[in-house]
This record gives sequence, C-alpha cells and structure tokens, in this order.
Amino acid sequence: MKTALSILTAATLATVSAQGALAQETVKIGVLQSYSGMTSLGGQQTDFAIKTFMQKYGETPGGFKLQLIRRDTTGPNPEVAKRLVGEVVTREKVQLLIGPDFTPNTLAAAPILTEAKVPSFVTGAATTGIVGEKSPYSTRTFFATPQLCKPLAPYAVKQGWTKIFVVVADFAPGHECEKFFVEALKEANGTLVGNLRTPLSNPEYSGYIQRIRDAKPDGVFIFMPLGELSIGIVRAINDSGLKASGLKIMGTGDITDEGYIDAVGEAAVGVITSGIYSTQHDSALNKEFVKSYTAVAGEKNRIGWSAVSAWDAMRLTYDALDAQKGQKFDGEKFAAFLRGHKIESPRGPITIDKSNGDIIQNVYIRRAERVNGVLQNIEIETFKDVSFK
Amino acid sequence: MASILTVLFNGVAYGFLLFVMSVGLSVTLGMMNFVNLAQASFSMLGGYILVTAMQSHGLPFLVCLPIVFVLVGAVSVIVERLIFRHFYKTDDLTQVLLTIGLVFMSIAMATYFWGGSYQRFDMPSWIIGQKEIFGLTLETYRIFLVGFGAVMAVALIFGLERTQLGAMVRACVDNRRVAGACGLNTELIFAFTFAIGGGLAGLGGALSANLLGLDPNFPLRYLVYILIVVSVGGMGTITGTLIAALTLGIADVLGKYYFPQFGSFIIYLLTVAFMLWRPHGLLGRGA
Amino acid sequence: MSVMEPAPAAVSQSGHDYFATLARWKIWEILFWAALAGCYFVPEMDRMLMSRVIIWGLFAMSLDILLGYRGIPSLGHAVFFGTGAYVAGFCGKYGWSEPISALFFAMAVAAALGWLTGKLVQRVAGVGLLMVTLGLNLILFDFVLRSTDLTGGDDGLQGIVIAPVLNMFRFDIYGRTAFWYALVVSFILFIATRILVNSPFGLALIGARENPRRMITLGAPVEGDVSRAFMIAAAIAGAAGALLTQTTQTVAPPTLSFQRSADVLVILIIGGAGRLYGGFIGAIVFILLQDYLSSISPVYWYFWIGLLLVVIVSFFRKGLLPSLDALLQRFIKRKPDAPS
Amino acid sequence: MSGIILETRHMRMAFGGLVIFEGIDFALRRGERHAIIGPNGAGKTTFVNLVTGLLKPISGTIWLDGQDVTRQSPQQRVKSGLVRTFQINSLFKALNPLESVLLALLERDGRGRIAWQKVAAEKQQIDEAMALLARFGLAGDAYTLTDSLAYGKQRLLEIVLALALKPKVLLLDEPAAGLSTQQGHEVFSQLANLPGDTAILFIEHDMNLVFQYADIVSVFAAGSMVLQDSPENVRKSPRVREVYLGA
Repeated sequence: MKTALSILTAATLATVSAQGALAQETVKIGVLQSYSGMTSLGGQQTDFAIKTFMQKYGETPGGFKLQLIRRDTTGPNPEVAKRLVGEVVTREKVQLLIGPDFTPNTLAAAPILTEAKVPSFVTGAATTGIVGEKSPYSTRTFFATPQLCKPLAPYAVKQGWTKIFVVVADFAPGHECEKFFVEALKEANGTLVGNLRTPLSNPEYSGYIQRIRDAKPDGVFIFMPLGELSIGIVRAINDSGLKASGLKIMGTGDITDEGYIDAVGEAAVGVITSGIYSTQHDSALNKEFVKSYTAVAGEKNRIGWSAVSAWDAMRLTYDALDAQKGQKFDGEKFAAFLRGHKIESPRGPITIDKSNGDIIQNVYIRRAERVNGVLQNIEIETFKDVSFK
Repeated sequence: MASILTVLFNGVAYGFLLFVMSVGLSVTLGMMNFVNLAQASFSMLGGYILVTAMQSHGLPFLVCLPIVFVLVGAVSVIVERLIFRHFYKTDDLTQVLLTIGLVFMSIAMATYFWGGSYQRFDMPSWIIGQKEIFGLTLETYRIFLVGFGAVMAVALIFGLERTQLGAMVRACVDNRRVAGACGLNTELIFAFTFAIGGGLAGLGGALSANLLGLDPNFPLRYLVYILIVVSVGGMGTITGTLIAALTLGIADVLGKYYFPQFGSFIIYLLTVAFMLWRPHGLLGRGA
Repeated sequence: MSVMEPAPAAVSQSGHDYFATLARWKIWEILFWAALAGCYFVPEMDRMLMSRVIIWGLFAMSLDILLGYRGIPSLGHAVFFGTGAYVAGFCGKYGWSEPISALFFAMAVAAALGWLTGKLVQRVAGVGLLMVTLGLNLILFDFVLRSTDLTGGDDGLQGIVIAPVLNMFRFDIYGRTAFWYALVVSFILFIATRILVNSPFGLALIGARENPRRMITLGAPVEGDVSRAFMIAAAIAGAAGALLTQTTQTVAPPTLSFQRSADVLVILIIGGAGRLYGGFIGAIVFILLQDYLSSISPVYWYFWIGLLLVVIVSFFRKGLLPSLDALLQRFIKRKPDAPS
Repeated sequence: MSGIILETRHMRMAFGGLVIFEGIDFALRRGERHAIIGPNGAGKTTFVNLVTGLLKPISGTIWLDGQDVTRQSPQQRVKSGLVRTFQINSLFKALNPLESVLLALLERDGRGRIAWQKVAAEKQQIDEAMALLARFGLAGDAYTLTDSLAYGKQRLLEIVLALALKPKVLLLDEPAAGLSTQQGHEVFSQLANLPGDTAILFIEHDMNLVFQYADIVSVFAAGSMVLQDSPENVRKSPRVREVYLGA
C-alpha cells in the first residue's frame, strides 16, 4: 500500500515537473561580438550590459529560460562571422542572435539567418540598408550612418561655421559618412573647403593637419571609428595649435567615445559630436542604468554605445518573450512583434521601424567637457526621431 | 614657405619617433643577430610603466623616463635569461615564431593587468602646446622628441657602435667560443646588450605611446613600422636605422601633405623599392 | 658513355627502387585522407569548420612549396590567397557562377601574379625578400580596403552567387557541399603537388634550397625556378582562396591581410616545413585550437595561442611532424628514410 | 694544334681599389691537362670564378670554343661545356650522393623542369648516376646523407658532380685539397681516363700531382701569369722558386 502511494506520488511529481519543463523552455541566444584584438571593447561592453540587464530583470522573461552562447568574431571578418553564425545556428541551435557586429559580418550572416528564420539584433553595424533588406528577421538597436553623419552639418551652419573641412578614415564606412555629411552640408548651404581620406593604419597626422591649416576652415568634421585614430587626430589638431586658434572640431561620437575619451585627454575638451547616447543623458532610466552598469563593470570600464545597444536588444527580447508567454518560442512571431515596437531606452525613446526593423531615435549634439574632473559628453541640442535614411 | 618648413620639421620629428620606436630592435638584431619581435611588447610595457608611474604615483614625466629604461631593461634581461638564450643558435624563422608567440601572450597579459581600453596620459604643461622658433610655430613635444632622439642617436652610435663594447659584443656573436677563450664573459655581455635593447624599446614605447594611444594591441599595431625601419636601415647598424627612420618619416609626412590621396602607399612603395635596390638595407653588412 | 663501366645490375636496380619507394603512397597517408573524409560522418561535427581547416591546410601546403622545398620564406603569401578569393568573388558577382571553372580562372590569375612576384624577387634573399613580400602584401591590402567602389572595401564584395557544384550540390548552411568540395579540390591539388615534389623539378627545387650556387654551376636556371616555384605556389594559394570564397559566398579584405600571411607561416612551421603534410597538420592543430580556445576564453585566447607557439618552437624545433617522425623512428629503431 | 677551347683576352679585374688582374691573356687547348700553380693570393680562384661567370671582369673578353661568352650567364657557360668544382666542398647536404648526381644529370639532359613525372621515371639517368658513383667507389654510400659522408668521399662527390655534366672544359679548384696522397692519385688517375678531347684546367698545390699529371703548367703570381711551360721546365725555372720563396 505504502509502495503504491509512493509510486503515485512520484508519478504526480514527474508530471508536474514535466509541465514545469515545458513552461521553462530554454531559449538559446548567440552573442557574436569581438572579444579579441583591436575591437574588443564592443564585446566587453555587450557582456557587461547583458549581465547587468539579467541581474536587474531576472533570467526568465515570459517563463523562458535564457542560455547565452558567446563567440568571438575577432573584428570585421565576414568569413569568420559567417562560419560562427552557421555553427551556432546549425549545431548549437540558437534561436536568437545578438550580433554579429560590424557591417561586413552582418551582411555575411544575413543569408543564414534568413534561411534558418533566426531573429537577430544588429548592435554594432551602421551601414544603411543592411537590416530588413538583407534579413527580414533582423532588428537594429545601434544606429544608421545618416543618423550620425547628417545632423552636424545643419548644426554647424546654424552656429555660423560655414566653411567645413571633412576628414574620414579611408574605408567603406568613412566613404559613406563623407557622402551623407557633404550632402547635408550642401542642403544647409555650407561650404566644403576640402576633404581628406586618411589610412586606417596611421600613426602620423601632421602632413594632413597642415593641409587643413592651409584650407582655413571654420570647422573640421571627423569620422574615425577606431580608438587609436580618434586619439591620434584629435590630439594632433590640438597639439598643432589649430584648436587654440579657433578651429571647431566636430565629428561623430566616435572621436569622444567614453571608452577612450580619457586617452584623448585635454584635447577633447570643447569637441562637438553627434551621438545617440551619453552617460550624461538626463532621464531617470539612464541614471538607474548607469548606476547598475557601473556596479557590474566597475568605474574603469565606461559605458559606450555597444553597451546601450546590447541593453536595448535585451529590453526588446524580454518584451517579445513576455508576449509569447506560455507558448512555444516562435522566431517569426518574435521578429514580427518587434516591428513598430517602441521602448524607453537609457538614450531616450526609440522606435523600431514597422517596415524593415531599422531604428528611429533621437540624435544629440554634445560638447565634451570636464564634469567633476571627468571628461563627459554633455548634450546641448536634440534632433528628435531621426530616420535611418 | 613657412608651411613647407613646418611640414619638413614635422617629418623629422616623425622620423625621430620612428627611430626611438625601432632602435631597441635594431640593437638586439644588429648586435646579437637575434630577431626579437617581442621588442614591440617591451615598448608597450614601457608605455604602461610610464602610465602607472605618472598617473598612479604622480611622478614627474622626466623622472619616469629613466625608471622606464631601467625597469624594462631588467624585465628584458629576465626574459633573456629564461627564454631567449636557448634560441641564439636557431634560425631566423624560429626566432620570429618564438617572439611573436611572446607578443601574443603579452597582449593578453596587458589586457588582464591594465584592461582593454586606451590609457590616459596627463603630460606636464611644459611639454604641450607650441613654441615659436625662427618664426615657425612648432609643437613642443615634437621639439622634445627631436632633441631626445638626437641625443639618443649620438649616444648609441658613439657609445655602442664605435667602441670597445660594440666590438666585444660583435666578437661574442660571431664566435662565442673564441670570445670566451679571449677572456670575455659572453653571458654577461649578452645579458647587458639585451638590457640596453629592452630599455631602449621601453623608452621608445614611453615616448610614443602617449602620442599614439596605448592599449594592449600596441605591439601588433606598430610592429610593421618597426620592421620596416630596421630592415630598410640595414641589420646591424644604428646609423642605418637613424637614416632610414628619418627618410621614411620625412617622405611619409611630405607625401601626406602633397599627395594625400596616396595614403600609406608612399611608405610601402618606398620600402619595397629600397629592399629591391639594397636587399640588406641601406647600410647593411650583407650576408 | 664510352668511359662508363656498366654498373652491376643490382646496384642500378636499387637506385630505381629507392626513388620508387620515395614516391610510393604510405599507409599513414591513406589513413590521413580517409580520416579527413571520415570527419564528415562524425555526428555533431562542425563541417564548416572542417572545410575551413582543409582550406587552410591547402593554403599552408602551397607555402610549403616555397618555404619547405625551395627554402624561400614569404611574408606576403596572403596576396595570392586573397587574389584567388577576390577573383572567385568577382566571378560570382558578375554572373560567372559555375564554381569549378571560376576556380581554375582564379588559379590562373593568382599564378600570373605569382610569376610576376617571382620575377621581382628572384635576386633578393633573406630579410630583403621578407620585407619585399611584406611590402607587396601591405600595398595590395591597402588598395583593396580603399577601393570601395571596386571591391566593396571593408564591407567585402556583395552579391556573390555561386551555382551548385556540377549543377547538383548547393552550398547549404550545414556545410555539406562545402566540406566535400573543399576536400576533393584540396585532395586533387595535393596529389598534383605530391607529384611535383617527387619530380625532377621538385628535386631541382630542393637542390637550390640546399645550395643555389652549386645549382648554378650545374647549369640550372635557378632564378627562373624561383619564378616557377612562386607561380605554382601562388596558383595553389589562389585555389585555396577561391575555395574559401565559394564555400562561404563572402570575400573581404581580411583574406589578404598581413595577419593571414603571418598565420599561414605559423601554421606551416607548427606542422613542419618540407613534409607536404606539415601544412595540413598545422592547420588542424592551429585552427581547431584557435576555435576551441576562442569559444572557451574569448578575451584571452591570444595568450594560449602565443603559449602554443612558444611551446612548439621550444620542444618541437622543426615542427610537429618532423619531431613526431623522429620520435617514431627512434621508437621502432629502423633505418630512417632520407628526407626529401 | 687542335685549337684553343678556352681563352681570356686582356681580362682585367679589381675589387674596389685592389687590382687582381692587370689584364691577363690565357689560352687552354682542347684535350690539354693544364695546371695553374702559384702562391696564395695569386688570384687563381678569382681566375676560375671569372672564367665560369660567377664574377664579371672589369674589361677584357672570355672566349669559349670560339665564342665570346663574357656576357653569358654561368648557366649558359655550363651548357656550352664549361664546368667547375669548388676548392671548398659545395654540396647538397640534405641530399644523398645518388640524388645529387642525378640532379646534375637531369640538368645536363634538360630534364630538370619536368614537374609532372616522378624522378623514378628517369631510368636512364638513374642508371648512369649509379654507374658514376660505382666508378668512384661511392655506390655503397649512395643513400647516405651527404652531410654525414667522410670528408674524402665528399671531395670525390664534388668531382663526380662536375664529371656528370660531361664537360668539354673541366676547371678543378684544388681537387686534392684535404685528401691523402693516395686518394689524390686515385682522383687524378680517374681524371686521366676522361675522353681525350676533354680539356682539364686544375689549380693544385701538390707539386707531385702537378708534375705527374699536367701537360703544361701556368704559374700565377700577384695577378699576372709569370710563366707558362712544360712541367720539366717549370720545375727547373729559377723564376718559380723566386715566386714561391721570394718577395
């Protein structure tokens, strides 16, 4: 009798736990970022942001258990990225992807993600036309080049800085940014007094600086998306005395990225940039975000855009998973849910475009200043709901 | 006119920057015939020691430089005693592989100890800004670099290349047994040369890192430049390294000023042409 | 022949046997290729990774012709790999989607570039050669990266379409076609290379590696042979590059970066130069370890790769294959074959 | 006479400021066994290097079989039958004697660029290589690495490599250097068996070998040819004694 009872109990327990297991379906998320080499900061920030988010909002959104699978894309290396995407999709059977970072990697991954119907978050690639167009299941939480490269042109002209010199890194993103900025400058009736494309591997700027000096511009617009290039050129302009003589230094937020603004040092003070996020953004959510992120990552690791993009990717993931509560995970529904979805991000409000999953967000004009001795990007003007086109 | 002279001066300054970065490798390669790519890691270490001494301990810049020289020199002797000395007789490729392995390890170690991001240098105020000299506005740090590099070059050429010590080191490298028999302590001389080479690499790192930005990938990013300067100059000659560094520095800056559309081509093309013209370098001793 | 005394038939016969034995397929060679093919059937095997290993092995083998057999180190071998990769990419982009003919075309272009490079460097040796090849590599990389309109620059070439192999096997995301395509092409090129190194020309390359001055006094066109060796090595490297493009349908500047030239040299040295299999062994060790390390320790895997290099040059001076071979020889105590 | 096969006309050579040859005229006849002797530094090896094309003369011409070869590459001269050995062994260390000799034979027969066939298919050359090795007593060492051969055998291989090319003119730079007296004689008696029209020019320090095997002897000193005569006359010449002892 006793035995029969215990068997019965065991069977009941088994059923209950089986139901529990159903409720606790595991969703595997591939995190494909650069963790090594020159671009490793992105990967680090992504990890910190995900960790912070999960500590704060729990690990079972919508009753799904999350499992993270990390891989190192090593930088813009589509061959590696494509293989890794293939590997995590076919062998690890991930159902969601945060990454891969960089445009070439995103492009290489798209066919696999389309074929396998795996939703992905573009958290580190900015080229236009690479989101919905390439994979219908992708969503961008980063930014699109025009959002960053256009607004500074009208802003500069409004300030009376009409003669602009453009310096970009000599590779595809640089060429794209140059195009958008020059277009916007023309629309705003500014004058392009010269432009330069500088090599990606370049320890010496003085020859270029002299050219800028010769052209006598009011301001210089810079696009240098790598740490050592940003440090190099901003310091070179400062050291040459051009900044002291009144030249306005402008650029995309890369040149005063929180990740290395301390290394740019005093030269960064007064530099005007366009950006999607600053730790100084004035909102309750951001203050909360900065506090909890810093608790996880430490003071030394400052918050960059990769962190915010990963954070928002997690926010969107949690929202979409909550919407599928009690059901089996469905990638297509997941992607569809995000279209037109609107959230409050630490950077301000963002909207995922209905038609193609790209991002619509505020773009801020910021000035680098010392706040309590620490270099910060202070938001001084806001362009609202800027399109990705 | 003034702008041409300024550009020229900047080229010379860049040349001296290349010189201080490469001279460490030039010494070990020239004197010891040892292909030590890890010199680039010693440079990085020099940069990090400078950061730590200046930022964390508040030591003045000029005090830090000798500290960097001594500490990196000491570290390189330790590495020499532990690892390099077992590889003196191996071929170039083995040495390249060994030392590039060490470079990889050093990158990971730097990430571990100092983090992956770029370091902050607060240079003293006397060295930033510009100075008026002969009607030209020149950057103070570049003037410092030219002066420092020139003193270093003179000291090395007359102190290492043309002295008893230089001859002794060469004798040891050319024939260890005979040199030993002549009463030279080869082990000590090798260690000493390594200390100088490493110390110089450290100094080069300290002087360039605050200008170029310092992160764990520093060695890989600038290794190619160091290789180019040393091989164009010719193995085994500090004078050659100096001439090559200045030539390439001036050519690069002038090229970027007059033909900005060519980017890095000029320095690479120049390297290929030089090496085809003189495969052993400008002042190389030949095989 | 008048002054020649006829050699005893037995002596003469032993000479024929010697060369026949050298060229004969060994048991372990057959096992090696069978094992490589067998990887396909191992459940849970990452076939894309395996095809990558095979392609790197082929690439390293092409460098072996130069370094192992002719004794020329090159720091710019990725130039040929990248050329093959981009040519295959352009073919796929502009409508020539049939992979096998495109592969041949890529090989031909790479071979032409190799021949020219050989012409340029045939009088240069040592450090000069290293720096010239490195310089050429940097120039080409810079060119490809900057020419956004032509090559897509950093984003890589877009819109590459590769037709199914033999009109039957589509390149799928599971890497089934990629695996067999890479393996079969590599095996065919391996056989061709194997014939080459066992041929009179192969012997002439080894002779010039050992003593170029003596080869000249034997009347050998040593400088021309440098061009020929470069041409052949470049063709095979180009094939490896084309394979990578076709199996992944992507090509971007990293395929011809200096980093890649350095990696392939490392792979060859790890495996052991001058053994024909050194490249494949090195690729298996290096790529698999790199993959494994970067997945367990994404941030610090550089350290372990560096340590691997240090350990290998410390304890396996001539690379894994020769060291293991020597160990084996000592173990079974039989007369060693003359290495060639 | 049957005619001159190798000739230099006013050949002048200098390294930087150091003049080696002021302008040397030299002739070697078909089938001749010609020795060059002279003290160290007389320019004997430089002479061989010039004639074979490893060095280029500053002025003057070099004629081989009636053709001006001054501008020809070393390889072209080898193809025309001008072959040399080195004073210091210059061999293929990681190859064995069979492979080394086969290399020479394949180059001679123009088969060295064949890349699509196994070496084993070159049956005729393999037979010939084995026969050559057997003739010089190296058959037993055919499969031993050259590097681990005894010095005497390496010296023999040095000569076998040259002979394999079936030269018209053979230049031997101290072929007996480092060999025992008996080994030296063995080498030279083998050389005596070469076809009668093969001209041999050899530099040698061992006067016994010179006087026994040479038809004619040239004496070099300080960059010029001081005497050219039969062995007997050279032996008696006071000039030669002066050259070796005096100055």
